[in-house]
Amino acid sequence: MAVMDRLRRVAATAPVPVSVALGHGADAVLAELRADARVDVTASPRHATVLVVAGHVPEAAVAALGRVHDQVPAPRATVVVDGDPARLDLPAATATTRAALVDELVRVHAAVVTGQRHDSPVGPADNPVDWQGIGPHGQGGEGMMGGVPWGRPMAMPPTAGRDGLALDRLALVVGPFLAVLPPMLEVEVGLQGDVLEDVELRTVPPDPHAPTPPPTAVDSGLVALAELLALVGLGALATTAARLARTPDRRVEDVAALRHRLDRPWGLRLGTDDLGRLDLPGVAPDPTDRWRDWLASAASTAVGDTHHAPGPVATDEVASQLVGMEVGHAVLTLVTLRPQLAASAVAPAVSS
Amino acid sequence: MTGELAAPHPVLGAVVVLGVLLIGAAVVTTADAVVADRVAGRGLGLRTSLVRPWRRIALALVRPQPVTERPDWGLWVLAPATYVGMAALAVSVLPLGTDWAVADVRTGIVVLGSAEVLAMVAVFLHGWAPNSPLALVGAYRFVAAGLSFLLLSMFVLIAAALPAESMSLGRIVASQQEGVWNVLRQPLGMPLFLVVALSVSLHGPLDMADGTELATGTVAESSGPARLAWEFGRRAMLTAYALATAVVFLAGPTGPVLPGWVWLAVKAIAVAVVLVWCGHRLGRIGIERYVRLAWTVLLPLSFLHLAIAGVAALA
Amino acid sequence: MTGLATDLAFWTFAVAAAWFGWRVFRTDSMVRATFCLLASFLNVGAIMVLLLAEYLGVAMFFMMGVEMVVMAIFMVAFMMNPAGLNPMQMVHQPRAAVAVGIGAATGLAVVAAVADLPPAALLDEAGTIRALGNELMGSSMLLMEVVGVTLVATMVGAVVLSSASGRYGRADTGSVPPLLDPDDPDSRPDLASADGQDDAHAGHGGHGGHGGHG
Amino acid sequence: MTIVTVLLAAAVLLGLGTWGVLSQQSFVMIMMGFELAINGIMLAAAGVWRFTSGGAPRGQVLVIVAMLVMAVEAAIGFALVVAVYRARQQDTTEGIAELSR
Repeated sequence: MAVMDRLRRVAATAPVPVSVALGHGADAVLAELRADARVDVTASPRHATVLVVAGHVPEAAVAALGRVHDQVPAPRATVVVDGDPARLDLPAATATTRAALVDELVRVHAAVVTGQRHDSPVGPADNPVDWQGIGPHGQGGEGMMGGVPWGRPMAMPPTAGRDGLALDRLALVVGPFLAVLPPMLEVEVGLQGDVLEDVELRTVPPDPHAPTPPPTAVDSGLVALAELLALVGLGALATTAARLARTPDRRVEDVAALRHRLDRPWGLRLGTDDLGRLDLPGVAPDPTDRWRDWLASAASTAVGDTHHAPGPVATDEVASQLVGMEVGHAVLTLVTLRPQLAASAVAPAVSS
Repeated sequence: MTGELAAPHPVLGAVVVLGVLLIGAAVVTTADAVVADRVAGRGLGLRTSLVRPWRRIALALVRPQPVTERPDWGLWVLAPATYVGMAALAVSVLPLGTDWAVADVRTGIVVLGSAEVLAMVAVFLHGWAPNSPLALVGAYRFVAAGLSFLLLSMFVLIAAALPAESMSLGRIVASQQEGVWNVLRQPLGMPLFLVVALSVSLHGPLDMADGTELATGTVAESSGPARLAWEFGRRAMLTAYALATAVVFLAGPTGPVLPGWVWLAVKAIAVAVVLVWCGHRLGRIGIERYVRLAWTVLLPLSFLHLAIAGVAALA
Repeated sequence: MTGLATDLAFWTFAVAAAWFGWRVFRTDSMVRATFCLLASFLNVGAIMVLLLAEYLGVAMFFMMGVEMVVMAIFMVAFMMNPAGLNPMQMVHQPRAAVAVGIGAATGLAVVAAVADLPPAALLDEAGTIRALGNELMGSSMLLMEVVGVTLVATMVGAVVLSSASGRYGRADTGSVPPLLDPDDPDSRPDLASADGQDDAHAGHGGHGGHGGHG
Repeated sequence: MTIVTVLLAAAVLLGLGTWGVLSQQSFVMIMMGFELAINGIMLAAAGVWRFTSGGAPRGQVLVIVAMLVMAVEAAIGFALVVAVYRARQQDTTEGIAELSR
């Protein structure tokens, strides 16, 4: 198998595809990873070799973290940034610091690819939900309905009032670690094809007495912008935004140059102009205005003005406005609320 | 059964088509990496930009394919194969040199349209097979997009066939050699066809099925060689449609001094680079806006385009 | 193509068309059933190309591809077992159906075998498409006009049949009747809630768990 | 490939379609049976055109009309299924068998 060995050696030098599981206050790590050319941040854990856990992960989210861990195809490895792997039930994970993160990732990736490292799954190896053999056909449910293997619901016809043109309602719970969503956000939706029928949003609050994250020079608005750019398929420009976000003394000209590239009808606005307006207190109704605000605030901090952190939003009000949106639109809308949702996760807003 | 252009032996023809797709995919991948690194302003240097995609391919080859819960394995394997096959079908009817095509069939543009339709089937199956919600959403989405851009593509191709008085792509090239290139004779055609090219090959900003906001949609559950096969299919499809654009609108292998296939390659690469560059500078358009735009703006434009071409052909 | 190669190709396509046609009714997955039917159509299209009815064969790929994709979406919408994950029994009178099917096939096959069809080979093998075009736009023009009108009537009929009654929706999204008094937001006529759509989703809250992308 | 073999293949497809139409309960599956039968008819028409017409294009026009029938059948069929479904919440023939009001 000399060919495979050779391939493995080349593969070990590839940019490290990492899946990022973000806890609270992990913007600095995310910006670091997006900005570094040695790392590819993936949108699906299936595409990664290494899982990076960053920020404060509350106790309530540890089980979900385990599921994401097992979705990274084996052989895999996990790197925990500034945290304790044992507390996260990931005993095999490597602990490291933010400064040493990327070097560590390159090392761990090479070890995984060359077969020297393989973290075993933390979840049950077999289907944890007992469904096989139950029901008239052994399909796990009543009538023609099947069971819920792995706890994942199947598409269900409504009990009454079914319209021939309606697809079966598909219930879906994602988060709190879905890479394309703001961190620590859990979304429960009923899908009608690709349109949201009903939405429930939950943030996972930090544990009491959780350590306060150290202040960083990273601009969370620009990190959010990088995420938004990655989601509309502008990964290269996302790198630029992330690099700008982690630069300690940003020059206002750089921010203006980035804005010049994005704020045109055929730039980022092609993706955000039509997302649908929101009616929320303290939030710009127009989706494009929201990322313009991030750039404006980055520009003002660059010239030394003080930066006003955005206030929290009421998640149930956001949820009610997402109903009827297409899935992709809803995801992009949530990402345009990233700073507000991060604030809500720490200190939830009371709905008016 | 075939038109006027010479055809190589079928085995040689298959080798040629496969070679064109492989080289094309390599060119698209390279262009993509170079453009991405330039747009990102990483200052990596050209050499690093050129090497990185090959390392990613090596990585994909050594990674495993995860097992989802009760997938439709048959369709999951069939989908990328069909998608690549349709790219091959499209390439095989295009004239690749001044006097030869792998299969210059008389129904060339209908074959091109059929390849598009069956590519839509392949994308739907690729989203359906893994039995995973986000992949399925990508599949549904692509059907909505596909039904919108298929008509567009047919009208544009029929308009190109009118001055040639033939559905054969060889004749379409010949009609441009005698007259004006279609890009000038039918100015609306090429922009509309580029929309189709981006849509059917799942490239940004019209990448409807594999969008990042769906955690990469139909490819979200694939890893390793399966994912590599799908990504190869996308680039092969972009190659096929860049070649088709060059043939239908830029007179394909026509050009002075150099051999025909060189001219075709130059034109197709130029088209591919423009498409790749668009993907890195334009944000992905939302599906609802895309469908609205396709039915209310682009489709009427293509009607108009066809009507003008028809009147011009009669005149 | 030589005669042998054509024969071989014909038999391959014919057997494949029949096999996929049989699979349509033997699979539990709606999507598989639909695309088996598509595969059957594609094989018949390929036979048509062999028969030198190239335009029809290739048009078959094109039209049936679109039709089957739409059909697949409908299948998923209508069938209770969308993914075909569970065993189903969805046939009735199976024996009689098999008998009638075999009877029909045998009868037609016998007719085909014994009928004395006068052979008359194609006069102009290269000109079939041009001849078809001239026919469609010439002496069969009236027929094509009828086809066009029929299709328009079909579109109208299908929309009328499938849209929910009423001028303002429910068809089935949030279209609402206009305000009786443009200045008074309370003057909207009250549409009786037509069915139990609103409480249709009760009872699904219990399916907790986390999606494939926890 | 002769007229007899083509018609034989067409007969098999038509038989399969008939079997599907008669044996399936679901409207959508019944429509698929019809489509399979029409598939056989188109094949037969193309074969007869090829081997016995001497190239008269009328034979091909018949196939185009068959395609039209198929499109109309699919569109109206689905519309009927939607209408019945909305009224009865049924998508199988058994479901509406006893309902005649």
